[in-house]
Amino acid sequence: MPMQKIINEPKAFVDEMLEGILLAHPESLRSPARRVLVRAGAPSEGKVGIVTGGGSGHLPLFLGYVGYGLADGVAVGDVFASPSSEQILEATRAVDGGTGVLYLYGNYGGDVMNFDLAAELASEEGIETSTVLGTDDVASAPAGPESRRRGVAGIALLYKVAGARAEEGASLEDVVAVVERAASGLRSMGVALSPCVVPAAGEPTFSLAAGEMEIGMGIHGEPGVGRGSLEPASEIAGQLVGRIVADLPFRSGDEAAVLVNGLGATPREELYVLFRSVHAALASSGVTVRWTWVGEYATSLEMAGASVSVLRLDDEILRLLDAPCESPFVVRR
Amino acid sequence: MPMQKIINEPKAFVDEMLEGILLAHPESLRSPARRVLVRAGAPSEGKVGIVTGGGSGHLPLFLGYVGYGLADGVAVGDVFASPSSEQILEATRAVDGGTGVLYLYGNYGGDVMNFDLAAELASEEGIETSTVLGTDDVASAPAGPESRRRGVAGIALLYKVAGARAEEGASLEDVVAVVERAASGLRSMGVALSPCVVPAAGEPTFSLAAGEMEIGMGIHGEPGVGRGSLEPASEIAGQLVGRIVADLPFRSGDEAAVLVNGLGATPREELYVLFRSVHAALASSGVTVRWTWVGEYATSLEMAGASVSVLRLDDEILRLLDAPCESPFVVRR
Amino acid sequence: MTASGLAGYLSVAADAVEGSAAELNRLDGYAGDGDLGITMSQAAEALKDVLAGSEGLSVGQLLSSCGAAIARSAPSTSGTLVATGFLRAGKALADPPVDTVEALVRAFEAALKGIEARGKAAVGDRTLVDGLDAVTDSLQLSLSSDLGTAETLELAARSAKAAAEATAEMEPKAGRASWAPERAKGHPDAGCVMLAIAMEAVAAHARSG
Amino acid sequence: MTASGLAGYLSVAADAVEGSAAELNRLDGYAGDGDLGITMSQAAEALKDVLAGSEGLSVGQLLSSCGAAIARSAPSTSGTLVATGFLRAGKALADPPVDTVEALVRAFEAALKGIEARGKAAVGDRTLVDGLDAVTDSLQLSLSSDLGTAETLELAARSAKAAAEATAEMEPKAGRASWAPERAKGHPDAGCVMLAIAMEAVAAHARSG
Ligand SMILES: Nc1ncnc2c1ncn2[C@@H]1O[C@H](COP(=O)(O)OP(=O)(O)O)[C@@H](O)[C@H]1O
Ligand SMILES: Nc1ncnc2c1ncn2[C@@H]1O[C@H](COP(=O)(O)OP(=O)(O)O)[C@@H](O)[C@H]1O
Ligand SMILES: [Mg+2]
Ligand SMILES: [Mg+2]
Ligand SMILES: [Mg+2]
Ligand SMILES: [Mg+2]
Repeated sequence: MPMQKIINEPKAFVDEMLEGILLAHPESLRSPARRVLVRAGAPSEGKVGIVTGGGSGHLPLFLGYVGYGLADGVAVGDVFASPSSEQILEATRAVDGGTGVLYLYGNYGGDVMNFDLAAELASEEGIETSTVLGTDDVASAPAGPESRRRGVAGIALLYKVAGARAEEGASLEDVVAVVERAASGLRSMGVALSPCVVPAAGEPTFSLAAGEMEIGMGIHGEPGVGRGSLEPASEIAGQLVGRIVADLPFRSGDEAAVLVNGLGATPREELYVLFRSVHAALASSGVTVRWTWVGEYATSLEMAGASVSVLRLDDEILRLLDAPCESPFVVRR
Repeated sequence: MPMQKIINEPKAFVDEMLEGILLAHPESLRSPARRVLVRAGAPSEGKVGIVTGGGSGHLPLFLGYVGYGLADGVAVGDVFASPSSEQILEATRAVDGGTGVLYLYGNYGGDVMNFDLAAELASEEGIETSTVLGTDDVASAPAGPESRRRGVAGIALLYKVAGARAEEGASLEDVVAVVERAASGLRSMGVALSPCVVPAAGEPTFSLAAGEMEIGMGIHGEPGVGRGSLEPASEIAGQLVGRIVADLPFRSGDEAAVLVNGLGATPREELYVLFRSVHAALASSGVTVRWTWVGEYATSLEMAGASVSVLRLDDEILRLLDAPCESPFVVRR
Repeated sequence: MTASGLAGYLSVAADAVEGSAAELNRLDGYAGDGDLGITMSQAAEALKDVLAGSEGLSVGQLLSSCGAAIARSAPSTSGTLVATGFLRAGKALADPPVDTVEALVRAFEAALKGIEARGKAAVGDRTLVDGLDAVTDSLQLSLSSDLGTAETLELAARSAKAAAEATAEMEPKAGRASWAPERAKGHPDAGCVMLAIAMEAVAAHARSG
Repeated sequence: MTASGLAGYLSVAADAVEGSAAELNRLDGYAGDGDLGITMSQAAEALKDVLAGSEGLSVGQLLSSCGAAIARSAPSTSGTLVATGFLRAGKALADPPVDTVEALVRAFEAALKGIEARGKAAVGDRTLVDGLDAVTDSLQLSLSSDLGTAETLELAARSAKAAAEATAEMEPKAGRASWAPERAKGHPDAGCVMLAIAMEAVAAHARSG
C-alpha cells in the first residue's frame, strides 16, 4: 500500500528533514555533527547546558525545543528510535559551558541506555552531567518510586521549566532540583484515534476500526489501557482528567498548568473543544488552571488523537513557565 | 461511518471551540458578539483596524491571526462557511480606532458578499473601510486583472504585512497600498493527499485512492488542476514551484518569502522535507529565499497535504515581515 | 395574498429543500464544495423559526424577517443570495398587492435584481440567476395572460425545472464551480435545482388546495 | 578460532536475522512498538559492512568493531544491548583462546554481564537476557563436557530456542513490553526469538562445515 506522504526515499527522511530545518533556521540552529543540533550560539559560557534527544517523528519534539529558555542541544534518532551515545556525546561537548549539563529526555529503554553511556563518556572528558527523565504517562505502568513509566508530551513543560531556570544562571544542582519537582508533579494521558505510518516500515503501527479509540496509547503506538468505542470530547476529557487527578493525586485547591497536545492529524479546533472539557473536569475537582498550552507539542507523525498533561504549580514553577522562550518551533514572550 | 474526531455534538463544534479558545487566551482575545473575536485591547485609538473572517476549520486561519502586528478582529463562520454581514459589522465596530478599517480576507463568493454588505452598513455608520482580497491560488483560475482566483494560505503573509504596517501608524491608504503590492506579488499552490470530514456532514469531502494526489486542490476540497499518482517530495516541489514561478512570473534575481504550509494531517517533518526541495527549485530559477515560515498556517481540518506560497520581496515588505507579531497562534519576535 | 397563506407556501418550500439536502450536497460536490444541502437546510430551519412566530406580520414584514434570519443563519453564497432575495421581495411587497400573481411577479423581479447586484453574476453564468430569470419570465407571462395562482405556479415550476436542466450544458462563470468548469459538465447547477425543488413544492401546495 | 572463521559465522547470523525481519517486527508488535526487525536489520547491515573491511583484524578487534558499528547504526534498545554484547565480547577475547568452545564461553559470559549491567534486566524479566543466559549455560556445559564446536553450537541453538519458547508464558518486567504485560501473554519475547534465529544459523553453518 503506498503511503500518503510527501517524502523522497524513506531512508533519507530524517536527514532531508534536518537539511530543511537547517536551511529554514540558520540564525537559530547549527549542526556540530551528523544528526546533532545545538543553539547557534552554543555553548553559553557559565550557563548549565541542557541536552535532550530521542526518535524523529515527534516534531516539535525533540529538536524543536532547542532554543532560548529551553534546551541547548539535541541528538536526533531515526523515526521512533533512539539516537546513539556518540551523538549524545557530541551534543554534550557542543553545549557544555563549563558548569555541567542536564540530560532531560523521555523514559525509553534505548534512550536511557544511550544517554547513560554518553554520561559515562562525558564524565571521562571531565563534563559533569545529571539526568532527569520524563515519566509522565500514567497509562504506562503503575506509579512507583523507580518509575517504569514512559515519558510523553509533558516533557515540553519540563523543558520550559529547566530552560528558564538555566537561563537565570542557576547551578546544575538547582536546575535539577526544580525540574525533578516539576516532573514529580506532572501527569499525562492520551487517546489515539488512528495509527501512523513509519516511512521505513510502510505500514500502520496498529489498526483501529472507525468508531474506536484507544485510551492511554503511547506515542509510538504502544498499547494503552483499553480500547473502546469513540466517546464524545467531554467523556474523553473526563476519563483522562479523572485518571490524572487520582494518580498524583491532585487536591482541591491545587493550581495547575495544562497542556492539551495534538498527536498529529487532529485539528487544532478539536484540541480546543477538548481543552474546554478538560478545564471543566479540573474545575470540578477543585483544580484551577493558571497556565495553558493547546496545540501540537509532541506528535506521532500523522496519528490522530490527543493527550492531556497536568502539572502542579508552585510559585517558582509558574514563574519559570511564564518566562520567555524562543525556538523555531516554540515561542513565548 | 463514525468520524474519528474529538468532538461533542457536531452542531456545537464551532461554539465549543470558541469557548475553549477564550478560556485558554483571556489576556489576548475577547468576544464582543457571538462568533466575533477581537484583540483584548481593541480598538487601538488612531490605528487602522484590520478585520478578517471566513469559515472555521482552517486554524490558525482566520481567528489565529488576531493579535499584535496582525489583524484586530475576526468574524467566525461555521465550518467552511462564511460569517454573516452582521458578525463582520460587529467586528468592524469593535476595532474601529477612528482611522478606518481594512477588510482582508480570501476571495470566496459568500465571504465577498457578506463583507461587501458589512462595508455598506459600516459606511452608513461613518466607518470607512477598504478591501483587499487574497487571490493567491494559481490553480483556481487563469490570471487576470479582476481575479476570480481563490485565496489560500498566502493570506498569512498578507496579515503579517498589513498588521506590521498598521502597527507603524500608517494611514488606511498606505496600509492598502503595501498589502495590494504584496498581494499582487504573491502566488500559492497546493497538493492534497487525503480528504477531510466536516463534522456536520460526517462524510469525506472527496475521495482519493492510496497512492494518488490532487495537485492544485483548494482548501475546502475544491477540485484542482489534476489528479495523478503520488510523486516524491522533490517532484511535488518542482511542479508547485514551476507553476508559481511561471505565473507571476518570478525572475532570476528576485528575492522571496516562502511559506510551506501543512493542510492538517501532514507531519511537520514532511513539510521540512518539502521545504528543502522548494528551496532548491527556487534557487534553480534564480530566486533567493530571504524569509521563511514552515508549519501549519492555513489548514483544512485533518486533510493531508501541503501548499507552497511565494511572495516577491521589496525592502518595505521584508521589513514588515521581519517585524514582531504575537497572537495565541502565531508569534515572531 | 395573506401572510398566513404565504407562510404555508414558504413552509412547504422549506420542507422540500430540506428533504433534498443530500441531493443538493451531491450536485454542489461535482464542481463546488458539496455543502449546498447543509446551507439550505440551515436557511430552511431559520425560515421555519420565523414562520412559527410570524403572527401579526404583514406579507412584506414576513418576507423581510425571513431574509434577515437567513442572512444570520446561513451566510454562505447561496444563503446570502437567498436572504438578499427575501429582503428585496419584502421591500417590494411592503405595500402588498391584492392579486397573488401580481405579488409573485413583483417579489421575484425584486429578488432577481437584488441577487444580480449582490452576486455580480449574469444570466448564462450557470448560477441561481438562470433559474430565477426563467421563473420571473414565466410569472410575467402568466400575469399578462391573466392565469390563476395554481396555473401560474405550475408553469413557473416547470420553467424552473427546465432552466435547471439547461444549466447542465453551460460553462460556469461565477462562484466555486468556475474554478473547475470541466467537472461541472453534464451536471445541473445545484442552486438552480434547489430553486426548482422549492417551486415544485409550492406548485403542488397550490394544486392540492 | 580465526577472525575469518568468526566472520563467516557472523555473516550467516546477520543474514538469518535480516531474513526474519518481518517476523521480528510482528512479535515486537504484540506488546512493543513493532520495530525489532527494522532495528536488527540495521544492525545486521552495519555488521556486514564491518566484515567487508575486516581484513587484518584480530578476533577481539573484529568483535569490538562490530559493537561500535552497531552502536552507531542501530541505537535502539536491542541494538544498544547487542552492541554492548559485542564490545564486551571483543574485550574478553582481546587475548584470544585457541579453543573455539572456550572462546564462545568467554564471549557469551562477557556479553551477558555487559547486557545485564546496561539494561538492568534480570533473568526472568522476559528479555534478551533470558535467552543469553540459557545459551551461556549451555556453552559452559559443553565446555566442561569437552564437546566439539558443531555439537556445542547445536546444543546452544536448541537452548536458545527453548528459552525463547519459555518466554511466552512469562510476564514482561522490563522494556516496552512491561507497559502492556497482558498483550505479551502467549507470544515469545521478540529479542529471544532473534537470538534463537541467529544461533540456529550459526549452528547450521557449523554443521555444513
Ligand atoms: N455569484 C453568484 N451569483 C448567483 N448565484 C451564485 C453565485 N455564485 C454561486 N451561486 C449559486 O450558489 C450555488 C452554490 O451555493 P453554496 O454551496 O452556498 O456556495 P459556496 O459553498 O461556494 O459558498 C451555486 O450552485 C450557484 O447556483
Ligand atoms: N532492559 C532490557 N534488558 C535486556 N533486554 C531488553 C531490555 N528491554 C528490552 N529488551 C529486549 O529488547 C527487545 C526489544 O528491542 P527493541 O525493539 O529494539 O526495543 P525498543 O523498540 O523498545 O527500543 C525485547 O524483545 C527484549 O528482548
Ligand atoms: Mg523502538
Ligand atoms: Mg461552501
Ligand atoms: Mg457550496
Ligand atoms: Mg521495538
